[in-house]
Amino acid sequence: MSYKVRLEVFEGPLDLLLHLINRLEIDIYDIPMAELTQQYIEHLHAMRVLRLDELSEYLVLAATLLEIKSKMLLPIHEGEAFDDEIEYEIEDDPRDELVARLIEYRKYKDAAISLQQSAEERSNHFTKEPGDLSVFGEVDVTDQADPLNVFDLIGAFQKMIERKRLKTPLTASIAKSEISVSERMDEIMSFLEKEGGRCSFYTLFERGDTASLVVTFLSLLELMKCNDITVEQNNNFADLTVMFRQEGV
Amino acid sequence: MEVDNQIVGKTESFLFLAGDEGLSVRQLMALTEQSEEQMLAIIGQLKNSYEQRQDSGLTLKLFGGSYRLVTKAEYADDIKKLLENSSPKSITQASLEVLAIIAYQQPVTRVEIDDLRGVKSEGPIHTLISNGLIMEKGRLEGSGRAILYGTTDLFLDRFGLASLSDLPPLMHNDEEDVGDTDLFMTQFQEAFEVDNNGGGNHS
Amino acid sequence: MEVDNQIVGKTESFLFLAGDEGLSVRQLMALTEQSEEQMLAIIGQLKNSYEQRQDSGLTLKLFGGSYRLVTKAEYADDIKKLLENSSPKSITQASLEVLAIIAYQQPVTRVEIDDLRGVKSEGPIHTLISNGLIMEKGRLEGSGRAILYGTTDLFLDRFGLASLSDLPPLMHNDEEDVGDTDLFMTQFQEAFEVDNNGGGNHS
Repeated sequence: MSYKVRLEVFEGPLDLLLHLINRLEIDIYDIPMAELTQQYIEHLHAMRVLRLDELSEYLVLAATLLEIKSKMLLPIHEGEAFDDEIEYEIEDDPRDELVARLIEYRKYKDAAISLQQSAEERSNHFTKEPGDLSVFGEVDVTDQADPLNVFDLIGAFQKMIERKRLKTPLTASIAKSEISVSERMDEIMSFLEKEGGRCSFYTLFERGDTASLVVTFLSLLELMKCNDITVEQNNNFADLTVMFRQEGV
Repeated sequence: MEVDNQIVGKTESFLFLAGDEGLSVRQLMALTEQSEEQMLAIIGQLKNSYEQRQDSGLTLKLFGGSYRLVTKAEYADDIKKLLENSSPKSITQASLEVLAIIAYQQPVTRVEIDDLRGVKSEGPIHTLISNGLIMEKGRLEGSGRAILYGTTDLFLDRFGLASLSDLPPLMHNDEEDVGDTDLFMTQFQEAFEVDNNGGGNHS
Repeated sequence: MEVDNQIVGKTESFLFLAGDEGLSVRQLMALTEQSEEQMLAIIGQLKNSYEQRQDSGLTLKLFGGSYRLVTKAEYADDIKKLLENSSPKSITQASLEVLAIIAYQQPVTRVEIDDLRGVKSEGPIHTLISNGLIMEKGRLEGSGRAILYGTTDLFLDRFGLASLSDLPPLMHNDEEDVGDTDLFMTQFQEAFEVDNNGGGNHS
């Protein structure tokens, strides 16, 4: 008999067993142990490349399979006449425990598939980050009544990553192909106006991809050349300040 | 129920500002000073407005106990096109299995999960914790004081569930099912409308 | 001008996602592949929809060259209530995000935090400092001498952590990561992999 060497990743020995049962088209409630055990062990040979600790779990099940197989080989039926007595068979079938485990495992494997589907449906709906409420007033939050734990932190972090994923392409990458130096120059001037005529050099570079940062930089150079703005540094290593150029300076 | 347009508008503006955080019925009730019954009528009217307005790109969904304004599913492809170079978090089959077990069995210990799967689940559990989908929900009494795991609100949100009772029922393995795997699979497929590219035997 | 409802909806969904940043006519044209004339007609129709819908809390405004979906001015007073009362989750969320970054990345500068979040974090940082959860942990060498932030003992106390090494690892290596967070996550992992096993034990 030949078998194909497959290196599929199984989520454990039960998963492999379910796979074999499906592939062999055998009845999960009436497993031909000899055939299944042989297939299972052949797979183990093919999977030897796996890490040893993973393999050990597969070997435990292999031992169980062999044990069941050998039990079934033993002549447990004293009188042939009672062969088709169902009660007797159900109670004593050495496969029962394995079948129960497989069925239980399959329930969750199926549930995992349905979960994945609902996640896919969910991913068709996008939402925005919360609005900037600071424009409506200033309030100091973090209510002490609300107990926090590290899992809140992790949740917050995950949400942030998702937001960043959504946000970057909508604003930054579109800006990349669209914004010109002259447009950015206008933006910088109106930003400066909003900031009362001066702002930190770095605040102008707070967002955007490399291309738009370059556009910003070029715009600053252009504005300096036109004598619209001036850049100041109070002392070595201090932050650069960008400001409107004063009349008569 | 008669609904005050002013309050519907107010509700919409709150939901808009809350964004992906969403607001629970309870929070909305407090903010708008409405009864639960009134609030649900308002939410109903908002949803209705979005569906009826032919040119609306938004709709209202309940995920993890919070209502959220979201974009309509029909625009998903257009939006996804923009997100090309930043793929969403993917989750491995192993993590998904562990997540399913925790979702249905919570609170549950690692050993119970391992037993069900027949394989160690430490890696997937760590991944799920760091993805914010599961969390510690206390400790088991007695020796060892094993950690009990449960799902988070973020799980409900990411998997589009209003609450845990929204989870599709697990398949039973009672007597009727015995010997009839075909029926089992058909039911499963009907329930979740698996598209049949090898859906039945997930090999 | 005749306007396609589908494209109006798409435009609304894009404007919604852009949030406080808004989108310029030029960006909207690129996103929806419309001419300027068409785009202006679409914007006109959207504005119209918001005005006509009696129960709408939203409207469309042009600020500094960008169109933004905003809440109607008449609800401004109510929104202050959202700030003050009933769990202003959105703010806590921002603070939590910043706190998470500081906890895992400390010592870290504001610019690094801003980069990670894609928004300014000055407000949350102030809040966290005044709440005693974070503090200055020195200055960066070199130009600017930016402030380095780190967490306080109160942080550990409030989050029930014995030490920083009790923070659960943020990412496990059997998952595919999001593009540019990759390196970031790997660093975390390296930093916290050490006490992977003892990770949960803060009983």
